[in-house]
Amino acid sequence: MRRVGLLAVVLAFTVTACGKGGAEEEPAKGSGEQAVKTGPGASADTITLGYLPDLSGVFAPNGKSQMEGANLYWDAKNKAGGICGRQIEVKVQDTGYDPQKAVAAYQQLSGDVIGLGLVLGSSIVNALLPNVQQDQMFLNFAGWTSDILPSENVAIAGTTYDIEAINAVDFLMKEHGVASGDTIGHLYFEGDYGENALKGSKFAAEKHGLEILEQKITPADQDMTGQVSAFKKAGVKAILFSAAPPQAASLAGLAASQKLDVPIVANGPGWTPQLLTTPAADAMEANYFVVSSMAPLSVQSEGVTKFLSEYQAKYPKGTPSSNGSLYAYAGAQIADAALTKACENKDLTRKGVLDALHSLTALDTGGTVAGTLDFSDPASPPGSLVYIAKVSKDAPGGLEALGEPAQAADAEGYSF
Amino acid sequence: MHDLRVSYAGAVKALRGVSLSVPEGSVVAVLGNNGAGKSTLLRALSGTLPASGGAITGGTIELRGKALPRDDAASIARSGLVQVPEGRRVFANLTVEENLRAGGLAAPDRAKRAEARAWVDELFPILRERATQRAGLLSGGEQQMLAIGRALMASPQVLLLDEPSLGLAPKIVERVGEVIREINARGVTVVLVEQNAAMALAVADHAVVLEVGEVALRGTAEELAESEAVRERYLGVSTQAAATGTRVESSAQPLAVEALSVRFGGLAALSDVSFTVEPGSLHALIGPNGAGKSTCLNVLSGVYAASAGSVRYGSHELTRLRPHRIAALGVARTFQNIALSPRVSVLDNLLVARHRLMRSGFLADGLKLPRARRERAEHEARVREIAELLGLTELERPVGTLSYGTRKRVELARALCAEPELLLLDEPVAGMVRDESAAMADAISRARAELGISVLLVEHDMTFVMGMADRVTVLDFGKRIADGTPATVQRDPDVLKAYLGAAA
Amino acid sequence: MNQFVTLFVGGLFLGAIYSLVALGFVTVFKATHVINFAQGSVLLLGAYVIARAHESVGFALAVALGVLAAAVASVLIDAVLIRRIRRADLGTLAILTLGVDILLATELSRRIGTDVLNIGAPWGSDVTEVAGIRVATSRVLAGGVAAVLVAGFWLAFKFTDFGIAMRSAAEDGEVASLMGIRLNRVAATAWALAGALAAIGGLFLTSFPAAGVTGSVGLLALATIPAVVLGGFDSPGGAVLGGLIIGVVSVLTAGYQEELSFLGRGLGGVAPFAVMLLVLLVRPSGLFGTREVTRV
Amino acid sequence: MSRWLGAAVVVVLLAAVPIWFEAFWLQTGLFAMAAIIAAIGLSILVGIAGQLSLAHAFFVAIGAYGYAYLADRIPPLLALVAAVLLAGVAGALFSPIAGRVRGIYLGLASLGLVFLGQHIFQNATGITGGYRGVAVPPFSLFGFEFTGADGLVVLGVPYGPLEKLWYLGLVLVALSLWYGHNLVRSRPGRALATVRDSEVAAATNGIDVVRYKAAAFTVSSMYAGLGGVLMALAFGRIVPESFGLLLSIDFLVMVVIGGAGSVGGAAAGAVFVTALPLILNHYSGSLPLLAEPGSGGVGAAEFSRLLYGAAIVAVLLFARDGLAGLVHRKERVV
Repeated sequence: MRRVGLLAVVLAFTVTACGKGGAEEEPAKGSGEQAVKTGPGASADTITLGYLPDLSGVFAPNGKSQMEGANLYWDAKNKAGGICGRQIEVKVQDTGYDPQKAVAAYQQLSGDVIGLGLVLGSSIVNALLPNVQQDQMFLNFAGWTSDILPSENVAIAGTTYDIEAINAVDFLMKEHGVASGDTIGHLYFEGDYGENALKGSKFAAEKHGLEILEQKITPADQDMTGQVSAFKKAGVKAILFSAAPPQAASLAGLAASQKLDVPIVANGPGWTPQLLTTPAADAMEANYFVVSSMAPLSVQSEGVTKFLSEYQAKYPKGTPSSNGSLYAYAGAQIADAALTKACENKDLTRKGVLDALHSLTALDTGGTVAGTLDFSDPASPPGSLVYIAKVSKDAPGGLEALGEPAQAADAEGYSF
Repeated sequence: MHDLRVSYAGAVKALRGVSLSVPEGSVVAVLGNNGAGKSTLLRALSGTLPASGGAITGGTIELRGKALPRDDAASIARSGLVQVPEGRRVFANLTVEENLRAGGLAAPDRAKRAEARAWVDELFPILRERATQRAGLLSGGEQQMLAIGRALMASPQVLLLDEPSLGLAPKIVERVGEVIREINARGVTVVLVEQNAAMALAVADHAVVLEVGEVALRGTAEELAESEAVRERYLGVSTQAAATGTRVESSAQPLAVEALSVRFGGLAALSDVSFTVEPGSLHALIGPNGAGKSTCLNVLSGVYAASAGSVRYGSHELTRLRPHRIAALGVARTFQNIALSPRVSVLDNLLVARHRLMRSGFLADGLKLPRARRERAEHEARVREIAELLGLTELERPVGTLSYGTRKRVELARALCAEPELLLLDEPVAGMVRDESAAMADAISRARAELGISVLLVEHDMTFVMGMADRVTVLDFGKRIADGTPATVQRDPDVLKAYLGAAA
Repeated sequence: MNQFVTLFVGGLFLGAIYSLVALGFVTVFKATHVINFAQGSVLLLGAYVIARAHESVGFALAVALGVLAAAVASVLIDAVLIRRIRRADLGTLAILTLGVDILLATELSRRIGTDVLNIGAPWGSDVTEVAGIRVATSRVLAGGVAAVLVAGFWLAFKFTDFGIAMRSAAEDGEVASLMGIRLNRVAATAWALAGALAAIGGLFLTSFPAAGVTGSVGLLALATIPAVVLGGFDSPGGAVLGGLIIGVVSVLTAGYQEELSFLGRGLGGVAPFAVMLLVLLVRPSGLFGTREVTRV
Repeated sequence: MSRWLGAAVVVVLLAAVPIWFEAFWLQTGLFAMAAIIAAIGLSILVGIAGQLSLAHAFFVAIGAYGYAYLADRIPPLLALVAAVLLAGVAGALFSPIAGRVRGIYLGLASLGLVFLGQHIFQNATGITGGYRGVAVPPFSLFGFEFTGADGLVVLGVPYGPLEKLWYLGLVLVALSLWYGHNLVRSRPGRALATVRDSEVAAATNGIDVVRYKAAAFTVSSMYAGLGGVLMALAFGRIVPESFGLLLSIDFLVMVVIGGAGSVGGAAAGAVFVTALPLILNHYSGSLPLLAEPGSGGVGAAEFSRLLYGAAIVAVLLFARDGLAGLVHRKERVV
């Protein structure tokens, strides 16, 4: 009985300590020009954004550099006065790339934030989506799969993996002599990323009479011996790659060692500057290309230059990466634009921000993301242009853009 | 060694103040029944007690005036006190040569090792011949030679031998005796732990008899060999045959064992054994260690498969049934080493035996349906009755916290709770003090009278058996050497020889 | 046909590396009856030390340091933790090593962070041509080193005093201690060897054609579990054979993914476990494992 | 009397949780409840019946996917029952291996099941949705929907899916604990314990060892299935990645640090393992030792992982009977 009594006391104490806070919208207060309607996550002097990166799971390395990019942007923004007079507060919860943890982490954030500045992983976004929709939050998705479309709530910086893959095939046909009747290998991860890219490559292949030789792998596969051998046997003219850097190094190195001298075109996540320190660096410099709507760091655009200088000032020892820190940086630009617009509309509620986001039709990120972004149609990705870059040891970030961002004609006819 | 006290897991007192001094260069025999504490004594000497959950709780052990460490078997061996373990325990997957090398690892130096090696070759020429064979392929006798040879490789000052005659043919036993004398002749002190009193007394200078952890008798070998007390202990001679139990009214069926043989690999554990347990009788199966008694019991309860022969209980052929089917016929058994669930209460352990009599399953029991509760109440009442019959109280305590003697009684109670027609008892009084074993005998007799069951009793302790059996079958080396009433068996020359050796 | 031979040979070389790691598992199990789940993080530790040290002290010395670090870590697990509850059941000991694995792996992946550390092998991405088949030099070396180590192990087990002590202890620890064999020393040696083998396995698993040392390299040791089970937990020969089988199976299923696509794609990681289950159905203690005997 | 009063207080307090606690706590609580149910099942298998299994995550997945698939087609309550039965059948199908393979071989063989399961869930896209996963239809009971659609408000708190599921979870946990407790001290429970301690003794007491081993797997899998259903409902959407090796290991850790064979211990272990990382994350801001996420140093996630590892080691070294042993200081058993 004493134990029960104790338990009751403890419980009662906890209960009073964290009574269920209401989450009602506050009516516009003040008067005149200052009257901005606010809701959860926005007050008179702060706006709170939630971040759900993976800081302890398989994509923890990515998660860390993403948080670097986000912090970089918001610190600078806050120093410059914030958004409509409000400072931006970033609340981070780790998901460990585990949907269960992500759901709990979301529940923890959801009362306090106006929207989600970044969420990594489509299985996680899928798990969160019912709640996010109910809460009418916007969500900036780190991961470029079209599976997530159409969703009113999700914003993607740039275009999707399938469009990237279509562009990759187009590039191979135009620049590397791949022709109708040829076989292309596609090495891809099990899961959203790889299978979305595969959807694009299959579409393009069908259109141009190409054969696709599929090789599905998991992140645990580190040795591509079997896959390369299958490619070689099939006599592939090029390889599409939708996996992670360790597999890229193995693939490129083995292809070179097996005298499979064909171009390899990777989606954005298939690159990290670290690859240049691996034994496969030479092979990659010869044959490795990256297709992505995120700008290679060698692009001299205004946005990228700004990012790089800020980055070097803040993290002198860090290595910026385009799909890590730059991506989160670009995501923050989008959130910034939506929030600013919402503030102009005098509606800093979650719904107001979401509406503001959809009213952005030509957002210019200063070149961090290819082209301008149009968020008006939830059924298609906001961007359609991609950079095609080549591995180069001398370029910053190891990638050198081949020309201006462009779009393959095929992508027009593609349905998501 | 002085006033040595050892207990296992704080509960079982295996040695209660044993003092023994072994003069340098002598052969000292330690005799005693199963559970008398002989092995514990050796474990204490060789430092292997902790491995079996025991601990020295008092007393001292000294070798040439220096105290031995208590739990470091390896350094004890290296200091010259080397043991040949019971049951030979050669490294079966290593070759003979490698076994000898393993023994030599404890030798003080290379020269000693070479010297020892030469001696072993001289003592056991057979090992030389079979040097490259796997030790597991040797015969029992050769394995014993190897085990002794392996220990000699360490150039011991004191050699401890644990039951070297166990399960060996008389001729080989004689050879082992000779070997011990030869070893002793080279100045090695020998401590010989034996159940085979005949063999032990033949080679030893001095001897002690242990009984339930205490020294019961001591003296020179000659004195003890002549002693009536020793004879009584080993043959139960002085107990009057008049005590023989009477047959009880029984619903049991006869158990007929015919030409039963069991082979393990190449080894014949039982060959061509036949006997019949009449309904309502108490039939004892006796014989020295390694005679095949437990093997026989294991075949009867379906644990081992027979190689040939048949076992019929009434009209059922048991050799083809799985154990739980045999149990369903009303055959219950106990285990020599106690096979209770230590973390489970006495009551629940006893209720296990009601398994075949109860019906409720995962659904009824898990949901506590009235039917299951009623059933449980009925059976629990019956279990409590039986527990009371055996004087068991504290039914809620986990079995693992009880004393050894009580656990043995729980084991018997569990078998009785199965409401058997035929009860198989595997050494029910091994390791018990006299009072305890008398209480056990009493419990068995009463249970038999009240429940009307046949009992097949496997036992070592002659005194115990002679007092209560209707009929006795004696096994030696897997063969039946005698069968009859206790009185006839006691006077059978083959039996005398098996227990006391040719000398008796 | 040519593809088959290429795959088969590639699989054998990969399998040779698995064999080394599996041999470590078996050595520890034989000597101390512990399923050492920490083998993965010890492997990572070895690879990590090599990768971090090679630039300052040179490759050869870095390898020595890595092997030493892994061996020491492994011995410490035994001496500091396992020894205290030596007589606990298999499951408890296995979970204990799992706890250690979580600790070590978490700290190491934190240190490695986003990096893909180059192991710094001097042979880089060189390729050797063997009978018309082109194989990464590092794999050929791995095969050679594995062969030498396995042979060395076999010889040491068979002929040295240490080997005899080890095998005696594995067969009957109590009797071995009665023969003056110091069990704690045997155990420590076994753990040290397992650690060293893991580090060497780690070296080859992270050099070309793999990219380098990442935080998740420790998971590669998981791939050797089917190898160990397949071969039989207490059989060093079984571990070596099991490693080779698993290497060949995983490379073949990857190479013939197109032909096997009716089984679903991405079989490479699952196939070893499927093979393991099939083997266990036929031989419940693996190919060469000792059967557990029920005693009464 | 006082026991009943105490129980009543606990029931009232537990029932009041959704009124006072925020969604995070409800979500964490639901995950813990799902883990408790599944862990009880594993405790019966590992602790009571002595069969080591690393396949638990697989059976949890069968329950979760089974419910998600069936609830679209039949009433959710039936789907729940059917999913539990389905998991039981899966457990029974594994019993040929369970019957043949022993000890650590069984543990590692069952590990294979997790990998095979992952492969199947990724590839059987028609039923599982592959990597995309499937949405889990909300639970409903005789027309009462466990969603926020009906706008139910209790004491000023809007009752959405989490609040309603909380009660479903409480009922299921209570039933599971009750059944588990009954089972341990029942005829089948005693039979399983005897099989664990000595198969030979079990057989000679009339227990069909093979059948009971299979039964242990079946019952344990049904628990796993029920845990899986609750987990699926708490998630709203399930993906194959949730049911991997790590989950299986987590379950085994729950059982071992809870104290093998103790139903209550398994529940405590489940709460510890499930809630520790979530709660540490929750308070990471207020723990001074921890670095901000993304700033380098030991973050909350790493810290909770380290704590998890250290807890395993500490419990096994210093509290061999697990958490259950700390509560009931029993006489040490041989």
